[in-house]
Amino acid sequence: MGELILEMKNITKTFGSVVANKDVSLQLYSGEIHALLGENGAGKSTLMNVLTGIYRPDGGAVYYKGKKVSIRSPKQAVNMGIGMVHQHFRLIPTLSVAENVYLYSEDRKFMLNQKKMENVILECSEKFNLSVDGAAKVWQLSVGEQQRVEIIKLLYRGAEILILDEPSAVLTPQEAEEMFKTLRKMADAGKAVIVISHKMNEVMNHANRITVLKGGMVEDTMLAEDATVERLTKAVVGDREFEEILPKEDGGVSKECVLELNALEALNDKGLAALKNITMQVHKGEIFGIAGVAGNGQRELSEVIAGLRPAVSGSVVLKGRDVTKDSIKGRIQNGISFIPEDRLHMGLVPGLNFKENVILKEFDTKKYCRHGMIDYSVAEHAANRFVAEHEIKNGGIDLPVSLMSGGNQQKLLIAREVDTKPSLIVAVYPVRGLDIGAADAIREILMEESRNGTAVILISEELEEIFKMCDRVGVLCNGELMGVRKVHETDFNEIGKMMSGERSEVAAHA
Amino acid sequence: MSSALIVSIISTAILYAVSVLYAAIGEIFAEKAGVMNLGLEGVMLMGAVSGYLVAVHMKNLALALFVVIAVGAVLGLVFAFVTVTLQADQTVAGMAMLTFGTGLSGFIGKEVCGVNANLAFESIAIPGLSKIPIIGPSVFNQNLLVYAMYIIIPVSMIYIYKTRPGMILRALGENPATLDSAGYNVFALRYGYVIFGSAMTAVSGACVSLAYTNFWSDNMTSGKGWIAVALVVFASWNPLLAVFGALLFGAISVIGVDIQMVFSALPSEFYSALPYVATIVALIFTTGNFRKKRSTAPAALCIPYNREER
Amino acid sequence: MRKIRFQKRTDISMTRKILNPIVFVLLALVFCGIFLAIVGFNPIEVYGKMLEKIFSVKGFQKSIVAGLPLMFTGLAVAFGYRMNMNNIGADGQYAMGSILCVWFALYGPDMPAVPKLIIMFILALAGGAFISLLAAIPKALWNVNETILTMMLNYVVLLFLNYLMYGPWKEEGQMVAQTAKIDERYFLPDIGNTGINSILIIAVILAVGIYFFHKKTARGYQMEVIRRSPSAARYAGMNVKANIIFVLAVSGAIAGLAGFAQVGGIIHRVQADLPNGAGYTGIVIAYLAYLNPLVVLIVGFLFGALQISAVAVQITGVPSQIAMMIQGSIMLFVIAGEFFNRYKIVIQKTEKTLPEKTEKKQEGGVSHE
Amino acid sequence: GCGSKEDTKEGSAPSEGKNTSGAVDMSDIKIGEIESYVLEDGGWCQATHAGVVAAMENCGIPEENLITLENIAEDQASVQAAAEQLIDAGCNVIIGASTGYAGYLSEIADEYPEVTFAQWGTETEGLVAYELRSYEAMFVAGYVCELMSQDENTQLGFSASMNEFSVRTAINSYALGAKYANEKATVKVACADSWYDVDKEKQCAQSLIDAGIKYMGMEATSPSIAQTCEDNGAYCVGYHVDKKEDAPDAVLFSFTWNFAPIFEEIFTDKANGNELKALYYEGGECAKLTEFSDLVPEDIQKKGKELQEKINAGEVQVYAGPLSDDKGKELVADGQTMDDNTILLQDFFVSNVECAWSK
Ligand SMILES: Nc1ncnc2c1ncn2[C@@H]1O[C@H](COP(=O)(O)OP(=O)(O)OP(=O)(O)O)[C@@H](O)[C@H]1O
Ligand SMILES: Nc1ncnc2c1ncn2[C@@H]1O[C@H](COP(=O)(O)OP(=O)(O)OP(=O)(O)O)[C@@H](O)[C@H]1O
Ligand SMILES: [Mg+2]
Ligand SMILES: [Mg+2]
Repeated sequence: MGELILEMKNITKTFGSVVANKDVSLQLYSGEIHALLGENGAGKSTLMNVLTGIYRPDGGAVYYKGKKVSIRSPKQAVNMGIGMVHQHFRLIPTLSVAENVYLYSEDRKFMLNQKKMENVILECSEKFNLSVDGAAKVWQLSVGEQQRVEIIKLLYRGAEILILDEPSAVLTPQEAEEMFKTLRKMADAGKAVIVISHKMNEVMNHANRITVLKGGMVEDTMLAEDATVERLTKAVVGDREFEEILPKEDGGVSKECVLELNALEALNDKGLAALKNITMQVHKGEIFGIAGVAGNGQRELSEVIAGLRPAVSGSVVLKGRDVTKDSIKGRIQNGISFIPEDRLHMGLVPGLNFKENVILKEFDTKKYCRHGMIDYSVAEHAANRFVAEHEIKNGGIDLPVSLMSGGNQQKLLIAREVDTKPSLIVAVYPVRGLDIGAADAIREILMEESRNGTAVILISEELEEIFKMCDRVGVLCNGELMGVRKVHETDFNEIGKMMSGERSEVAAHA
Repeated sequence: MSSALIVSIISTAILYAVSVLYAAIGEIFAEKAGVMNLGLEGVMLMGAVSGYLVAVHMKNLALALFVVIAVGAVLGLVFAFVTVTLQADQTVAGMAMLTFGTGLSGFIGKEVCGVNANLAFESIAIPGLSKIPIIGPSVFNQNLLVYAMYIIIPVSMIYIYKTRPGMILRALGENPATLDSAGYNVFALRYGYVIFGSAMTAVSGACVSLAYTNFWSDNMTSGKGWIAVALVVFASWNPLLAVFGALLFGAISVIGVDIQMVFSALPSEFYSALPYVATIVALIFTTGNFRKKRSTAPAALCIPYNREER
Repeated sequence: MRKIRFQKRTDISMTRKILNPIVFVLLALVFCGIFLAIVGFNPIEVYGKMLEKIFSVKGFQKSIVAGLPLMFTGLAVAFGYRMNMNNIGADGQYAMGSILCVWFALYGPDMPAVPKLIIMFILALAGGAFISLLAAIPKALWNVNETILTMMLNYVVLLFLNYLMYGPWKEEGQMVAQTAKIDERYFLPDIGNTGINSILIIAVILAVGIYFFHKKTARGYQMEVIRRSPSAARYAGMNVKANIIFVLAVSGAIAGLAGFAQVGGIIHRVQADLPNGAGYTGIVIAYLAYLNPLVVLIVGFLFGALQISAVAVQITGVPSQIAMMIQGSIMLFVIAGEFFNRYKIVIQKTEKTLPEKTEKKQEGGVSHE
Repeated sequence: GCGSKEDTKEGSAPSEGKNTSGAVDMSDIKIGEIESYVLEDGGWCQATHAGVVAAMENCGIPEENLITLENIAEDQASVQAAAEQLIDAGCNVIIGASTGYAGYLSEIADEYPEVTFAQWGTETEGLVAYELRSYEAMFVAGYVCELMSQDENTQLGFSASMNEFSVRTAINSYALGAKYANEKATVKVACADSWYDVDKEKQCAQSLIDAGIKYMGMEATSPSIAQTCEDNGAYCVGYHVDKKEDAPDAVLFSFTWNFAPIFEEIFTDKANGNELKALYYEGGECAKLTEFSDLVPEDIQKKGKELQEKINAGEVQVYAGPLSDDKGKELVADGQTMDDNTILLQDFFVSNVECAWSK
């Protein structure tokens, strides 16, 4: 590790009554990868936003190369060489990838040259093995691809201090591995890297030092060598009881078929074929994992099942009934429950409060509604029940859910979905971006549901998760189902091969 | 149709189009930056009156144009202060601008009402080009403000779609937070474009009082500002489409009068309604998402930017 | 060195909400007063006349009469905007409402007052809704911009209105471009002997109804969800297209009621250019009322008062244009003043120089947007 | 002429009735004028206002006895509030200059028996109406234009604002004047459908010119018609007020409203305590043409003046039979003349008007 390049001393930042950071001190050395860990809402992003000039701290000081600096605007931070990949992407959807990268660069040429920009992106993405199409518009990209654009942006600009807020949340393990290799290269070149993450293994493998935030304060700082899962877990979630989920046992899955997809085809947003001839069945009480690199049709698959995207051909059969032509509402009533990738803007209404979000799906059912009038007292009752049952932390059920932490938002979303007593749950990356405590709780809810007979489709990039939770796993690559396996009859290796496009013809019907 | 009639229709349509295009293109820039001004009419009137006042008193067109631009810029500054810095609601701010501008222009214009300035942007035939049949007399025998518009259109297209500042502008109306974290000054940029848009709008006013006609009267733009606002959306925030829209509107309303005199049995109101109906139909066909097109409205339009808001 | 910072208020008290606009109206008047004094008028006298007018019984009655159509158009715009539907076509919808309403009143069959008025009421609703549907359907089906559609329809409907008023429907033997008066039996009565027409009661009932509609009903809830997140609404199985059509139709129908108010309660006939820009004023009213239907009634009344007092201002010799300017200034000041509702100014001691002007608002609080 | 002080004293004893208000001193007449647009509109309001001011001067009413309210929309609350405000300020003569005010002023006239409400337009209950025989001057205008265009053998044009009775009166009279000069003369009409729209007015003028017209009448306010004519080498007759300044090379002469004599009569009757008439209806000096500009040849100027005199002398009747409308229907039989009420409220076009939008 090199010399001390940046020091934050006693940073305090409050939002109204919320204390997001309290007396946080952090040292950063050139050449190191520094990991920030902590629960959702611990104040990690806030601390980094203070560093990049987006928030102004209420107290404390920042020293850059020994000199006290006051970072008043992002511009200043960028000029000082502090670059950040934000948790919520800062991309312009209507611009192309190349333009987005160029927007962030130091290049000040007046005229744009699309071709040249695209070539630069091509070079850059090849160099760091982050493949994206420079000419594509950002709104056409999957979340994973967008994340890659964000990273390319930063690399292209060439910052001294790189901050990545949960970069691996949307990457596959392989991609994450690649990315850390890149980051290591940058660190070796004398740069300092801060990575926020919820994944302990990754942090222990790749970071030099680890700082854990809790409740806005520094809970623990350690060298990576000194870190153990126990120590980190304790620092992150405290003394709270924390059970590791045990891998699912084989068997016990009913033969009753809940969902049947027959030769399903669908298009993506660009109008290209995204799903090709998908045929599969999901049974009662089963957790069916969908593995694959993001952007290979997962989103489209989930949306076609939920009815948000039309099928071009083929059929979706739910409990023996063809629902291909049914509306979204019709499918909801038939027991399809959907936990979307974009939980805050699709699964929830961020500006509405807790209890208004509780009734989102069933606002017009007998449960909450009489003669067209919504009974908010019932909603309040349900809200309180959710809070109690799932230990959801919030500022009160009358505050907008946008103020809740990501983990608690997801808990609310899942609690609501489970409360509709669905026969099928389609969960897309349900624990992405969640801290280990929250992720564990979410997984436990899904497991519990499947034990109660609900069929679950779990779309995930983490093979570990799939192997622990699922009964069977199907692999999507380029919109095709490469094969379906019982998790007990396969291994990481085989699934990994299938993910990269090797077809395997072994039938795996339970 | 005789060629003289075609020439006349084209040149009248061009003259009309230019008088709204300054405002529309200015507003395209402002809206691409995320700030909408519904009160273009008020700014236009202020431009029209200030230009005319200078023309009457100083007898100097260049100075008049300069004052018009300056007045537009000052109004833009006020509008930017209210909507960007104070983050006020842009709809009401626009309507306030409309009322304020209409009132103030009427008041300061009282003394030149009915006074002939005898000083206007006259048509100048471009040697050579104006000899081309039909195109020549209609397109190349116009006043300076029209010729300036011939340059502004391609320049604005290139600026928006081919230059770096143009790209920044496109980003500004989509997601200012992104620009902010990339080190651009969102507030300064918005101020700049709002002021620019407002100055252009004021020139539109000058087109009416100093080129299209040559006089001042209260509220003389009679709804042009609203047409400009509509044009921006009609054009999907694209200057070239705005040109198309303005010409279409101008041409149809001229042709409407022509056929009004020929075909009987329909009330004149029918022909007067034609340009509006045509706008509706064209809007549906050009912007309707029959083929799943994405909406082109800047995503952050009308949303004040505040760094700590989330 | 001192540094001025703006700190976001976490909660805004009701008193502040009410007091703030008042303070800024006063500031606007001070601003205009200075202007008046500069151009040679006595601001005290001018404002005195204004207040005298507003606080006289007649002035009050006239303000309500002037404000009534504005209340309806304000409610219409606010209703649409509750789902982000920008209806700036209230002028045209108002016109169409009045056309159908007066058509039935004048040319419809002779019948007792109550059924006649009920049908007039329904036709006014239908007229407004019809015009607004012409915009709603392309909006819902093909996502065509409703702002422009409704605005263009304004011109078309007003030309149609004027065609009727100057042409076939013009009152016999009169110069004025207006229809004949409807039969006196079909006049809506005044409220007691207040000189205020009972159409006000309809406006109040409507506003209260809309308020509870938003607060309590499943439809109101859907509107709120769609307004805040169309993708969440779709996700929840809501029919966004149907809601767009519903909301715009209702918004247009409410605007159409302004026509009923005129025909049934105020002038008892229709004249050329009847809406007189009420639809556009309705936009301002809706926004200044924070889209709250109850507040719309108050703001609508205040705009009526402003219109009436503009007359009073002229009596002192001030040109009409200045009265208009005062209106514009008041609007501008009130919305600019909103800022101080959301932020409080904190003056801090610092060693540093003032930050750049554009970076003033950096201290935030919990966001409620 | 205007009533002197003696006239006032001689005046009959105040009689009962709505339109009488007892004798008042001329200097006690306080006038409130309500206009729908601004005074400097270069059109109707300006003409009315000039008439009021001139009449006051002729009658010796001090200038400060006039209060003018501009931009009063034709809605009930505004009009009535304006009138009441004026009455509160001491006005005893209210002049409503826009047709749309009639109904609203009529509603409150009862409450103020001592106030005279003078309202432009046809007779309305409770009001004192005033109207002009504008058709006489427009007849001469059409006559002069046709004489001028005869050499070139072109059609005449007319650029109209609205399809409305007063506009139709102007068009028909103009067309009849043209016919009086030349049996075959026809008039082509373009309508802007707005009382004030710079664009539409310009487009109308342009379309007429494109249709081969060189001489046109107009009923519009903005100078854009005159200026368009000037740009295209065409000529027009100004309207409302003298439009010569707007386009010296295009305006042949203008039709103007001269309300002063009517207002003088009303003020005098009021001062004398005479019973006010339900309708003050004048022609001649009241609706007059301005001096011909040099653009009109001498001999034609002379012919025009001669015709004017003949009309004043009653030798020529504008709406004399045989007269039929553009659909061939007979309006006036041979040897008869149209009664003034029909002329005022005409809803026809005479046979030589080429107007697509006639009903
Ligand atoms: N702009 C803001 N306005 C109000 N409150 C905020 C704002 N930003 C953050 N907070 C609050 O501050 C606390 C810390 O939030 P922060 O986003 O820093 O957490 P985090 O550690 O990044 O969590 P996560 O793992 O979910 O990303 C939270 O309680 C959050 O609700
Ligand atoms: N008397 C008043 N004066 C000023 N503002 C008011 C007044 N009453 C309400 N408001 C504002 O009007 C807005 C809408 O009021 P409402 O009571 O409907 O709020 P709300 O609880 O947010 O409603 P909803 O939950 O339906 O969105 C609020 O922002 C409120 O601050
Ligand atoms: Mg975070
Ligand atoms: Mg609420």
